[in-house]
Amino acid sequence: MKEIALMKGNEAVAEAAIRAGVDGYFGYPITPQSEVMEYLMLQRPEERTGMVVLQAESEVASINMVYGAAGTGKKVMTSSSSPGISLMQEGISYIAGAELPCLIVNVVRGGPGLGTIQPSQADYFQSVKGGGHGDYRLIVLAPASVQEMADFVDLGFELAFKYRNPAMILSDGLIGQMMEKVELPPQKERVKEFDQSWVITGKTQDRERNIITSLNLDPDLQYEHNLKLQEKYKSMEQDVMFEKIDCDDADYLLVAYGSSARICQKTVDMARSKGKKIGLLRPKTLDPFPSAELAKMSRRVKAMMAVELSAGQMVEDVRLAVNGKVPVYHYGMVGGKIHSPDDVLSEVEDKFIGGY
Amino acid sequence: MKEIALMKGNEAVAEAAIRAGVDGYFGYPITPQSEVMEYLMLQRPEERTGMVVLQAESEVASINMVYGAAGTGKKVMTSSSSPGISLMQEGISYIAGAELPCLIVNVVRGGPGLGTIQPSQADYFQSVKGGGHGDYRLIVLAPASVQEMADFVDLGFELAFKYRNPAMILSDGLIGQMMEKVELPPQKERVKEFDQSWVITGKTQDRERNIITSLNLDPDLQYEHNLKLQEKYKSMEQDVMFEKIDCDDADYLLVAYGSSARICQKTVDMARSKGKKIGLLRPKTLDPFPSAELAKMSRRVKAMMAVELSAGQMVEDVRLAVNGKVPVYHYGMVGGKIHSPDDVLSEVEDKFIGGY
Amino acid sequence: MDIKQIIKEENQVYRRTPLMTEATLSYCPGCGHGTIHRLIMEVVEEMGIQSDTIGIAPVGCAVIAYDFMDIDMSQAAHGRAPALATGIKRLWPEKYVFTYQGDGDLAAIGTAETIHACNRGENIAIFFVNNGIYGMTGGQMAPTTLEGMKSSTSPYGRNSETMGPPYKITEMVAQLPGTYYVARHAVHKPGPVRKAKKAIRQAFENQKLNKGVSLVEFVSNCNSGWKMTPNDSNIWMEENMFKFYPMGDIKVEGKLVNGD
Amino acid sequence: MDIKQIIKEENQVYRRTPLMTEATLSYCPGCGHGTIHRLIMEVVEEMGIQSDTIGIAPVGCAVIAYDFMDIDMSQAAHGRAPALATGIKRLWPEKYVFTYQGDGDLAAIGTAETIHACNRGENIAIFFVNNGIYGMTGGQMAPTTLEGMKSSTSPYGRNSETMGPPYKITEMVAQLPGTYYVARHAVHKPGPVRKAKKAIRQAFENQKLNKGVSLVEFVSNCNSGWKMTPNDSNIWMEENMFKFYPMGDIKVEGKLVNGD
Amino acid sequence: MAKAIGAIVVDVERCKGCQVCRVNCPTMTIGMAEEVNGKGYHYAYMENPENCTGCTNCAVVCPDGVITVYRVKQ
Amino acid sequence: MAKAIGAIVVDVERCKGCQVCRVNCPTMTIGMAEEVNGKGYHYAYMENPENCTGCTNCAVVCPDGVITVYRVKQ
Amino acid sequence: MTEEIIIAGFGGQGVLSMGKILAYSGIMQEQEVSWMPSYGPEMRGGTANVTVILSDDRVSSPVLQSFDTAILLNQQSMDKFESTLKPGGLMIYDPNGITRHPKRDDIRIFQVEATAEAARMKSPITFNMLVLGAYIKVNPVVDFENVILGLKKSLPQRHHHLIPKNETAISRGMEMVHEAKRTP
Amino acid sequence: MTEEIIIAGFGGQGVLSMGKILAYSGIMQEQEVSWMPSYGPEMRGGTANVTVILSDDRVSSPVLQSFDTAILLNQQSMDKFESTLKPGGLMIYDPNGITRHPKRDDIRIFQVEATAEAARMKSPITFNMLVLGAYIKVNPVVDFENVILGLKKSLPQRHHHLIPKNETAISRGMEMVHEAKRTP
Ligand SMILES: Cc1ncc(C[n+]2csc(CCOP(=O)(O)OP(=O)(O)O)c2C)c(N)n1
Ligand SMILES: Cc1ncc(C[n+]2csc(CCOP(=O)(O)OP(=O)(O)O)c2C)c(N)n1
Ligand code: SF4
Ligand code: SF4
Ligand code: SF4
Ligand code: SF4
Repeated sequence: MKEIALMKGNEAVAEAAIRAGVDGYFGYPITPQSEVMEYLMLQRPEERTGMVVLQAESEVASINMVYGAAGTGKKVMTSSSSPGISLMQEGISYIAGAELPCLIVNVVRGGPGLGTIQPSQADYFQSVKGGGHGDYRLIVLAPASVQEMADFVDLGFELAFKYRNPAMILSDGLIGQMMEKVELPPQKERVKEFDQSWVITGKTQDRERNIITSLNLDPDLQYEHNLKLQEKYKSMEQDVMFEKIDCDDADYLLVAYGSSARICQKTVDMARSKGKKIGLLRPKTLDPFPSAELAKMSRRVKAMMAVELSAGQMVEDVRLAVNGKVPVYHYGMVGGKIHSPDDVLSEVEDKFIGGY
Repeated sequence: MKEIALMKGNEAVAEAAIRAGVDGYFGYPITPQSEVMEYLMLQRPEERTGMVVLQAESEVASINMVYGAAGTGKKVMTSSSSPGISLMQEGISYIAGAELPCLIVNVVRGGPGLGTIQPSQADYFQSVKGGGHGDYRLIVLAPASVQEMADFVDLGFELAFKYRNPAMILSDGLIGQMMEKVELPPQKERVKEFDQSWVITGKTQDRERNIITSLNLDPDLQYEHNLKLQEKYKSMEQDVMFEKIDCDDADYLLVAYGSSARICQKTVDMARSKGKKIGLLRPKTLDPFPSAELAKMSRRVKAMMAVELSAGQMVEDVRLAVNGKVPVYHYGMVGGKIHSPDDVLSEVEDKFIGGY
Repeated sequence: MDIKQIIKEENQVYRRTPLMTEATLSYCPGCGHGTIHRLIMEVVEEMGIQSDTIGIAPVGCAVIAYDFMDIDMSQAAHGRAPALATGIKRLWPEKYVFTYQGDGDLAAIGTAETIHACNRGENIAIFFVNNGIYGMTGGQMAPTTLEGMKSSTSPYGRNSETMGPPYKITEMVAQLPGTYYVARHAVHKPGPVRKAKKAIRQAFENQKLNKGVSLVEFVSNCNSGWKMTPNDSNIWMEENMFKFYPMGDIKVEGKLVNGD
Repeated sequence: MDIKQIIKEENQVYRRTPLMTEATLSYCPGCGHGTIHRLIMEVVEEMGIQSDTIGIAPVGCAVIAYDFMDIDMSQAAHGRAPALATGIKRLWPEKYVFTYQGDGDLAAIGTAETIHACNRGENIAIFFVNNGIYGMTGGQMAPTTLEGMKSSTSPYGRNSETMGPPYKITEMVAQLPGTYYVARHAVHKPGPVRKAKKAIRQAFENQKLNKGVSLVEFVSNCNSGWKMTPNDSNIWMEENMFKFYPMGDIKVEGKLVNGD
Repeated sequence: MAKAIGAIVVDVERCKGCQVCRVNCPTMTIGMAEEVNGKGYHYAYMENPENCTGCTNCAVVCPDGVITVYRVKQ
Repeated sequence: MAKAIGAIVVDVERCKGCQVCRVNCPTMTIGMAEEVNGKGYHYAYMENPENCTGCTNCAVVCPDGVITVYRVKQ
Repeated sequence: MTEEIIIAGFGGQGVLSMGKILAYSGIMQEQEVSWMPSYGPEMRGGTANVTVILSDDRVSSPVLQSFDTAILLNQQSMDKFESTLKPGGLMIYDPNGITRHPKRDDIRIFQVEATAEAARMKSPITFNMLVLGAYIKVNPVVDFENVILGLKKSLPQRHHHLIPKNETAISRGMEMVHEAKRTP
Repeated sequence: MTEEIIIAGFGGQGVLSMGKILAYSGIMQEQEVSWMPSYGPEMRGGTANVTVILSDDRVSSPVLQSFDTAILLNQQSMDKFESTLKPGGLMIYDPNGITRHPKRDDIRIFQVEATAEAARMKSPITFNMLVLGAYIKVNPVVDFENVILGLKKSLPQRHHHLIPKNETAISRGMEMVHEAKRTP
């Protein structure tokens, strides 16, 4: 039987984490995502599944608790919002360098600095280009509904373990704070057996000691390590995910993820009802990015527009994918303000005007 | 009379800081840039100019000391290397959001994580796309010599105050650790008069109180603030700086900054001596990026190659500038290894082969 | 006597200091933040140092303290106010510099900055509002939350076994040679308010001596976070918080005050 | 007696524990890090807990401790070893978890993580090597550098006025209810080495009790940073460091040891 | 019945009705109004004006600083 | 002259010549070799083998753990 | 069918939970729903609003600029949201405290004196249920039974004893609601 | 004229400071110079090397793969850098401790017994000056006077009393250097 609930996106992440058999959550309060830890604490997860939930002294501490715990092969995660995620950048770079699986949830708010607590998508660059130092990449998932907030927890861990790489759910205050109907996944068992080829659970007689590190004092080794990472990142492309809405006959294409995609969905409906052939491509994975699909689409549509709650970040990846084939416009709001479907529609009519 | 010295890049930064009349330096040791603070401490700058030099308890503390002090209108700076700069990302986003001038020096080493202490250019994205949260930009200067390490200190402050924006010198272990002949600038006086329109030096009767903040609880205000920031960033483009070497008759163009540009310079010489018409465009400012110039060049050359000590970061900005007009290749080393001029040359011969 | 005859300019014995701005305080009804703000501004007014005072607002309910205090101020990143204050004071040693911080700010994320500013003996004042909770973000557990106390992240009460016991950072920094004056006060009643103000004055006066940090902790209420009426919260505070966080001087003129 | 008759398997009274790997230590000649490594591994060997022990290497000279200790280990970010240890121990409460940290790592950048792990009473061991300097990065001043001591960032000697006085974090965390055992030792002479080993053993044994943090500080030399020969540095250490950082137990079975 | 020598003026629109002044008034001068102000708060007022001694206790504890106090010197 | 009841074996190639063992030997058994090992260090050796009591002091203080100690039970 | 609703008022009026019950009611009749609140410290003592969407199809944008229904419970909300109603849309408001009444003549306007009634019932917490009743009377997008089911779902177990009281209030609201008289 | 030099040896042999004096000497005769060391903890007790470039033109790449001159002071350096000399290039080495002598026949090879001489002079710290003397004798890219000026510049004032001693060592190195005998 389906288990249906009405939940906030943040609560869905928390409930899904318990059900995914997550072993540990380490976090620090920050609006608009504090409900994640609050919900967990209320659920007594140590009784429900034995999951550990700990309020750390800071985001720096939480990401490093995750770093430590991830080395043992267990499923561990943290969540925060923009300023807190910035504080985690060193730790994230370490985790990526050490090739550890874990899940980081960023419920983005408007920046820069303390900014506002209203929704934003201006941490795209930080997430996909690497806010930390060095040539690393995250797996970045962009939920556009409360359902996906729940579903991407399990998916995030699956990909994180598949590639031994940190995964991030890049959400925002809108998806985090809104409630929707959500079908809850069944309870998974917490994993009891660990892949002894790399985890640090105590060296036994039958294997060599395992070491978790991102350091190679010898630059040749670090070079090799980086090449290996780059190959891994390339291989991640096989897991690219996106949704196409009304694309088959579209003359013009909107590209949007997360909350902006939801807004654009309505814009597409409105435009279609006016007889305008607009489609929407919604990346579900931002890293890997659906560049190949966009390149393909660029042979068919007349122009594209990236719509995002930022001054123009994802649009660069759209342009890189399209490589000059068709014009790529950008439309966005900055600093925590949200565009309405009508705003997007009038921009669409303005920019794509030649087509109608 | 010219004052000539043989110095490490790191020492040149320190000496130039004293001579630029910098008021405060706050830092934390990390290889390969610890000489900056060591040189300063040895110089007794409190006696030479009254400059304050303080070893902080961490990079988080240093960037926040800079944040505080920058609000008073004085010239303040810090320096670090990759992992330390990652820790500063929250602070940098605050400083950018609060529109404060200051100088941050990043002597990049190989990542990700603890990585290696050898030179790298893999923090390009972090510097120009915003390693911190929100839609902010830094002024990013890329010195390619010890002379520029010295010169860009003053230049960095000039631009930082012009735009009330943090400036970054993006260097690397190679430029930081090498010694070259450097012509030292004359000693500047430390500034005694402060622009009372924004600094926090104590509210006097003749003016309203000043407030340094990056917060706007009202999203409309934060929106306006962000629009203003975006306009400012656009206006910064007037200060784009680059150097063109052997570009006039070039069929093929290398694009490289900092240490890679030095290496490419030799590659160009080697190629030219073989009769191959290669040129080099060296951005001195990475943000603003010489996109317009590259777009112009793309009408003349047959192909471009971005050469950088990374898996491919600046190359994206080259591609965005060129927008598909000509092929743009990438050549780079990862994880702290350095390509030699010969390495680049053989890549050039390989990729640009059609031309010869 | 007729009220009209009493309410005359020359009979005025108390008015809000003009160093508090006209803006309505953003705090919940009955919250001690407002009183502490006002006391600080009264001291700045009385000492006549408005033009030499620089304040640092934290991340927390007091995040926009600069809207209420008519002095130059900088907002800080969460926990980093002592670092900002260090940067400012080092470059402007003749100014009065203070931070205003909550318990989450000062004793959780800002622990390192607090301790090292205190250890270096920065010549600043730290005003530390301990309401046992994270007010701003909706009542989560703070390092200072009492054992058994409920919060949104300890909904069944703080369990010291798993969450650690409440942390008395004030007593800890008093041990450092860099602190010159450390005291704990409250502002829920007239008597305590008057004492608290003296402590604030002391903290400012000390900056003339250049002898290190003056830290004044205010045990205060958060009726929203505690889910009580203001007066109930003040009573609860006296009965519970004061036991664990006793009032009074902890360090005076660089010397620890022993006994009680 | 003929040496050949003495050097026989059955007469062996001391050999390097096989839990130290074959790799040559990366430390400078005479550096105490090596001895401390070995003592920890001897204890793990003697307790027979190799398969249940997880170590955390810091950022500092001991950054590649995992190359020398034949146990599962994780390298940590600078200062964050107690956070890593917390993450691990919370999920694997039955394992022995220890951190190995220098003074820059533990008492500067890692202050908050150290204090909060100690305050929460994580059931871990912290081995803290205090050599009064940042060895790895070339001899910069550490929080523990003595007054007047020269380092590459205090080339004219540490000036407590501007740089703050040396910071005794060990005494500070001993005050926290979350620490169960706190002691200070050295490894420059046979007697101290034997005592230090007992302390390490204690720290491991304590993890069976689940009563909180065991922290053992080792005052050690950094002859490279101090620019002395190994033996001179050990003498200098006894004469200078030990005065400020006295040897012995500070907290035993959760109780502070008073007097000396 | 006491003879008033003091009086308070409450800035009604800024009062948040928290009642901290009321319980801290030693002479029980203060009451809370039946009506609400523009923000919906039952504001403080001198319920028993004759009691007021002008001691300023209410004013110093008022978190919002909305009380001005007058006292005649005798 | 003492009768040796102990002996040490130094792993010459791993010895760093720090001399910590030498000064901590209560019987002055240890000296430093004239020659250097492969890393250029003057390594430790039993200069006065007849003195060694096998007390293990040298071995427990050797930072590089390069000394093995033997003692005959008497 | 898609119904796009804005509910706005003071923080303490139960605006968010009314929206939540409505959303749950939608779920009870197999609809797709979304509930998008205003959030953050600006709500402290200030205003609160929530956008609720009930639809037979997948809900697209949870953020809207215009609405089918506006339920407005104080003057600020009236000022802010009157203009956002679609032509032909529905407004329900409590006239208590309202000094500037709605002006639009291209919408349907209803009043419910919920403040007064809640006071009369000596049960201020039922205020929002009175309003909810008014709404489902005028626009029966959700059935009464499903509202009660939604109510049960959204109340924690320990508050279930309050359900009868709330049920009464909803019915009362359904009775009380009336078309607003136009002031010309 | 551009001279690209690699100097390599043990950490304690004064490799870096020798390079620095050479670079300073170049500056004294108005040349452009660069000095690029290996750095980091791998140097602890290990090997050190520095690339020095002297040029009449702006120096392009400080990182090189091949050199005009290699000054090699231990076996590891010999193994690593022999092959990096350009054809016709110059190698100077101290045969002390060298077990595998250079094999190339397309370069010029000189020896200087600097270790032995420094021991004879009971002045180990002059080791690198002996080598420097050898180099400027075989390839006089910098004048003797400019080397002395460079030496002055690179030594801190308090060490200036050591200059005569170093001067002597440089001269001695100039005398001592000799072409290596080829072992067939
Ligand atoms: C880096 C970062 N982490 C978390 C937050 C969210 N945050 C805002 S205020 C606050 C805590 C406030 O509590 P406290 O310092 O006790 O002050 P109060 O609000 O109780 O006055 C937190 C965690 C933030 N803004 N930045
Ligand atoms: C974030 C960050 N900051 C700074 C450094 C550079 N760093 C490496 S080790 C170290 C300090 C080492 O000192 P200590 O902890 O005392 O250990 P020791 O080397 O003396 O054993 C520093 C500052 C770093 N790697 N990462
Ligand atoms: S939330 Fe608490 S601390 Fe914040 S203003 Fe309200 S009562 Fe005061
Ligand atoms: S630098 Fe100091 S601490 Fe590091 S290995 Fe050498 S002597 Fe030991
Ligand atoms: S203590 Fe060890 S490393 Fe040092 S000299 Fe003795 S044997 Fe060699
Ligand atoms: S075993 Fe004892 S007596 Fe023998 S060499 Fe070692 S320290 Fe000296």
